[in-house]
Amino acid sequence: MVDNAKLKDVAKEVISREDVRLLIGYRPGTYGFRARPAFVENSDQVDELIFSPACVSNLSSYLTLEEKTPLPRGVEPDLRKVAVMVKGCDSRALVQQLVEKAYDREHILVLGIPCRGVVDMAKVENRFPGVISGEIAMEGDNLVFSFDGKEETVPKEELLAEKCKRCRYPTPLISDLLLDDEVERFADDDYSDITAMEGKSTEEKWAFWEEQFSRCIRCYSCRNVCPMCYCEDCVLDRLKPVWARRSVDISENTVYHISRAYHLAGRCIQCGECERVCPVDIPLMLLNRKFYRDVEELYDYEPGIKVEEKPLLSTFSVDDKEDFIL
Amino acid sequence: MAEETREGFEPNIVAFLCNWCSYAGADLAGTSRIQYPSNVRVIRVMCTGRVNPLFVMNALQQGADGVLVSGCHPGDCHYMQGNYYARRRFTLMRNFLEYLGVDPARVRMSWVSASEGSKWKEVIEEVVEGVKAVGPMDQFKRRQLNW
Amino acid sequence: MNGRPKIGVYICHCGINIAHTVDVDEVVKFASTLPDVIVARDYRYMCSDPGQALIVEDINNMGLNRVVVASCSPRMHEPTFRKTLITAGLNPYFLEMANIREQCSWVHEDKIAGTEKAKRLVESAVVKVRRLEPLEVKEVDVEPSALIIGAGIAGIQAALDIADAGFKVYLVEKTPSVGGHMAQLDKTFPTLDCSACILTPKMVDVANHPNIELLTYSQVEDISGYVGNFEVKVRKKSRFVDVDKCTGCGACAEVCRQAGRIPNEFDEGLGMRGAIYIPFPQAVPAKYTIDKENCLFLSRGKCGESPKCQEACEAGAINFELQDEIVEFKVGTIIVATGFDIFDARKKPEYAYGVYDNVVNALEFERLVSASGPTGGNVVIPQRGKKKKKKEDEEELGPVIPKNITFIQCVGSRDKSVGNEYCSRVCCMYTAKQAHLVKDKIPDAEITIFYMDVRAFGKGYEEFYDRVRREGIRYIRGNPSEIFKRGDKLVVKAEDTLTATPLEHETDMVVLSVGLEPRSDRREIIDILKLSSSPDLFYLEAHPKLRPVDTATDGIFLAGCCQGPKDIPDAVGQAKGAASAAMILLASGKVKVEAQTSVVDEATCRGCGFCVEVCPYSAIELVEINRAGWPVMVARVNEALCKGCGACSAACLSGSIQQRSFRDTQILPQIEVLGVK
Amino acid sequence: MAEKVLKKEKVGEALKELSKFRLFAPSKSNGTILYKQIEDPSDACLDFGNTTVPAKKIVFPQTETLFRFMLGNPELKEKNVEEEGTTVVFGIRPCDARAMGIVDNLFSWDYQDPYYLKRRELTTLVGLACIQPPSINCFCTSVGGEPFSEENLDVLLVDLGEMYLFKAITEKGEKLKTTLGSQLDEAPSDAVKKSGELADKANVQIKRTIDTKGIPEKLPTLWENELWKRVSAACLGCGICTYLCPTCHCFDIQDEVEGAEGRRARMWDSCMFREYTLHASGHNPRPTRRERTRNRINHKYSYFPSKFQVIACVGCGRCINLCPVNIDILEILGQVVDA
Repeated sequence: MVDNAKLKDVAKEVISREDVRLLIGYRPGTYGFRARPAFVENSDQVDELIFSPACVSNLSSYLTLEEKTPLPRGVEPDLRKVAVMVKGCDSRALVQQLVEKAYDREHILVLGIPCRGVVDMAKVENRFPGVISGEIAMEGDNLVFSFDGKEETVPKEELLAEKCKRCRYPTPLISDLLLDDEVERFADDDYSDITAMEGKSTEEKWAFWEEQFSRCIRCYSCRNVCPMCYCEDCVLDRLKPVWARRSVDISENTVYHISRAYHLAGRCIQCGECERVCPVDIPLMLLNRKFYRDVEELYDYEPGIKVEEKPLLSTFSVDDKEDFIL
Repeated sequence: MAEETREGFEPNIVAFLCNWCSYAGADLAGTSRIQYPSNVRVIRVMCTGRVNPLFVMNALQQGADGVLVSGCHPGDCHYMQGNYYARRRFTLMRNFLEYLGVDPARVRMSWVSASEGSKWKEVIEEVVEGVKAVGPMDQFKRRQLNW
Repeated sequence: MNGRPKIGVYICHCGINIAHTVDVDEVVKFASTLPDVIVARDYRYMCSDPGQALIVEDINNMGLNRVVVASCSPRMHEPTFRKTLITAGLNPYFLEMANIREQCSWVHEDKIAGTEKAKRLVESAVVKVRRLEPLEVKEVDVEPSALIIGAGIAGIQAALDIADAGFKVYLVEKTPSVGGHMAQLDKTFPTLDCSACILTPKMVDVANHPNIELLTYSQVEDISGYVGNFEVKVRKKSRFVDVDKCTGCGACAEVCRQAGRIPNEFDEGLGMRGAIYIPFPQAVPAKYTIDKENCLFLSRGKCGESPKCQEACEAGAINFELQDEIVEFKVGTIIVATGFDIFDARKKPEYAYGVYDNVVNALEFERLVSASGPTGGNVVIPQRGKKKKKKEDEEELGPVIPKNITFIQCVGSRDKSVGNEYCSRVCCMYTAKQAHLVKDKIPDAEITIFYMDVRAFGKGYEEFYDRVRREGIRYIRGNPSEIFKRGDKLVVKAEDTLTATPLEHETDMVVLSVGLEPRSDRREIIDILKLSSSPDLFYLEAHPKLRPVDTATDGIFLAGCCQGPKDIPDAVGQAKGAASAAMILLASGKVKVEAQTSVVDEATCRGCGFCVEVCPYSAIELVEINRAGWPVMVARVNEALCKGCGACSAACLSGSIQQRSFRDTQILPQIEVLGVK
Repeated sequence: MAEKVLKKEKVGEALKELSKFRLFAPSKSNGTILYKQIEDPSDACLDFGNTTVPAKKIVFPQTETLFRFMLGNPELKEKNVEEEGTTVVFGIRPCDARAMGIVDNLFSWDYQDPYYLKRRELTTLVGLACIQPPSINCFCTSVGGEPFSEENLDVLLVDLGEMYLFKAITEKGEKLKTTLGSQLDEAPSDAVKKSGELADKANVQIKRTIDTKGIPEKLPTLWENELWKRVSAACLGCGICTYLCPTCHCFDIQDEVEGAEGRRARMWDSCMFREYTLHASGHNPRPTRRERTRNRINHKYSYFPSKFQVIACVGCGRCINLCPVNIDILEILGQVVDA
């Protein structure tokens, strides 16, 4: 577990540096067991910073989210570093952003958090409903919930986020400062969810997805939260040409989800944020992971691992499989 | 889908052909007066590398019952690599559409060279037969929903 | 541009070719109902003069600004109708064709179905033409000079040809002398003329040619730009010898404290040189070079009291302060002639190369038989590097003359186990030549050649092979599996595959006919010029048959073995081909560039570089722009390099890079009308 | 007048009866509670907190045709909402019903929106009182609502354990009572009293509260306050808080063409989207999430009350519960109060 006192010390040091403009970390949420992103601009603000299994957000999204509003003439842009706290999974987003030249490596200062998993907040809130304020800590293989002056211990696999149960990279793959000892890989991915879906008949598959996609309200939270979705102007918002109409129906929703998932092929780093934020519980990772598995199986490629890697769909091998081609 | 509608169902297939090989191959089929089904409508692009896999999705949404992308054989691309990029992109998109419940018979790819007029006919026949067998596109085709 | 689209649709009967299965009247009627169609007409032969005149007339009288011709394949008559538009004063790219002959009337007999399809194709052309934009066919000027990288025989030949044609040539060579591998050879097959005798005059010519600027001991550092306008940066490595003063007398080399201690690259390490050296006597330029790794003064800061070479040089040419120099210049075209490496036989450990002194590779053998070589042309068993280590009491052994010599072909060629599937094309012949040379020098030598197949495909080659065989040289078909020592002798274990007999063959010396490989430093040029490689890792030509000396990048050509193994006549032939291709550009002084190129919307481009990666022509680069005060990277297309394939458009996630005439906004409407029945 | 009750074992029958109308009730889909048009009563789920998407989508659909047209033909074919017929929303929470009343102001102000108003007229709202606040972020009592609020409802159901107290509030409610007829039973004598006790209990279970008095007047003075930057820093710019807000009512209008036929449709829009205020010129008067967040709060707590004398927020807590990054309107309002 990251020592929160040490975390604050490090943060204080980092934000005091002249070449650092902003530090993005976590702070306690406004209710329940929640934690939320924190944006620290000076050392007075570091005291609220924490890290706990409640820190589910992938903060790397914020590196590309910040608007660059037109600068008045004569005003120089503030190009100092942004420090960002990342877990293992989140760090892969940074790697992939660097692969895609979203910014220069010198632009960021990475505070790596070796991570043993974060909770699935929906499960937590189901387990402990109505809690106004509480904290979560990890002790060994248990999660300890403190609230209303009491403590409850739950084995972590019961409330861990799904993505953590198949996490291959618990220790950040890129970091300038590691906030804790490295964590050995404790899980792996067998893609059983994908193979199960693939095993269904064509009719069953579509029946499943039709139901999922018809729930979609097109709030775009899956896209906006995604650290890999950072186009200035998303093609799905365009009116010229129209790839997906704004109307919400099964056809447009399906097209939206195909486009979103395809645009993440070879780019999704499995942080699971899209699925986490979906208000109508569409299993978005079941889409992304299909591409992820195929890409790994067919092209021996895992995105977000190496900064020097070339983007998947900008490369090829003459030996790529083509058994379906006439 | 009722059997009656499948009976006599003439699918509508949109094909993207590269200018240098497959379009020329289709031209050759014409010059050689090789007869084949008229269900395929061609959009000419310079290279299969230009074909965004989202075109496939778009065609299926806009009413096509099947989509064909055809280019130069590997190694023969006029632009050297375009068909290799296309192959990767399409493999993934085809697998994905299948995963959603779109029959893979609707999403086809072929290599037809400028000299393969008769292969072009065979490809068309196979694609048309395949789409006929799975019937009209009925998943996410844009319908006049709640209009 | 021209305000609202005003479209004319022209449907061709093509005699009866179209009309017999397409109801042209119905198509005309249908076309005239389509949005923005001002006129729809049919004519017997649209491509005829009166047919074209019809279009011109309508453009002039009705103010048409877009034209659809529904006729034969655009691959046939698109250029014709583009010209028609130009005649009428319209931009030629306001044309779209519907192929209702090759892909409709000729392939569908059913008139109803054919007519229906023709309507769809016409509609598809109409919706596209509405959205087309005028394009400009641009020309760029060509700088009248060429860069040639590599001064082996291919580079030398290309340089001489271009220089003779009157254009400036920069010839860059990495090593201290021009000449390349050919200079190392003794005689050349099948004519047995002396390699040096035919090469050295050309070497001297490049040095003296008024149009050639020779940059030896130099390396290309960076190249930017595009066809006609390349900016080149070359590093002239310091020789620590002022070449203007050096007379090539050699006094320095004699006194060098390292003399005779450093293996000479030119002799494949069989001979020795000092730290200051000239690679071989006929080197061009005949100037000395200090090898700074081995020079005591340069590497350790101290060479006795003071460097002897400096004392010995009467011209005062030696200057340890000399620095590398960067030279920059512009050229219009580039020829890559960087050559090859020989296969490293250590990768076949069963042949014990590097283990036994009497296993040598063919290039080493070439130096052994050469009169200018370390043994003065005597074929002896080399004793590498051991001479100096001999114990005092040991008697100096005289040179050992091998009486039984064995050659093994296809070492590192046609061999998947080492990753080289290809045939190196020269080994069969040089082996025959070397066998012949041995026979010449040691008439009683027994010579055996193990081979897989003998490929004697060139002019006079089969005849030469036949002659060598008749000289009593034994050819055994079979690939040896092992070489080991038994007493003084080497034993070659093999199977004669013609008789299926396993055999152990005793011999004094084994020569490995090593194949040709891509240079180990091949990536340097790939990185600078963004060349592609074929699967064998040699540089890739633009088309294996019809553009064998071109690369994917306009204005860059290939010559010699960097593109694949070649013998000397082929290398020279290709060099002349590359020179001629380069001279077409240089002589015309202008080059036309593709109009249907890609273009970037810099407002939405996110600078990810996917397009840069996919572009086979290196036509796209990332540049920094100022976006409302912020520095951001965006892609930019060099229209002189773009070939209009559109791969970038499909790679772009934000739709920011679009191929002109094939934009998403132009293709999606086509999909729509073809999809909606 | 004797009160009626709907026994729980008769809910199925009742729904069956109501399904002759366009009947909507909460339904579980993949664990998510959403309103669904009910044909099979077993699809309905009355044991729920609150629906993820508010009932506004029934009267103000996310995508709605206004009229249809044929290309090249000046005739328009207007959507006839009347054809949809009587609609019953069964199990709407009091906050969502209150929200409809608030939105009514907007659609019947300078322009009488025929589509919305017709649909409202055709719709009967059968409320389900909150015995317990559905979430810890419920704060209806701070913005003029109550767990048992009858405002805007035609019927209020109160869960008494074995049965629901069926309280018809309006004429529409009475009509529905008649429709159900035999499905309803006489209420036990203590039912009303019990319901009152439950209401009192429910009121005090609302744990999060804020004193909204003075906020509408104060907000305009905080236009440039640095609080906006702070509270919006984590915002993702998605549409969750607005799409799922029962009072948010912004829409966009688009024409869609399908072959020769087309339609003009309106669809939900969100002020949290970048394109919401993006001009064709590229200029955006609300260029960042700061301005957009400020607008969202101001719209609900300042502009709307200044025009219609009611805060455009019913305290359902959805925007807090579902915000991916825990942006909390109560916290923001707290900061407004403290500023």
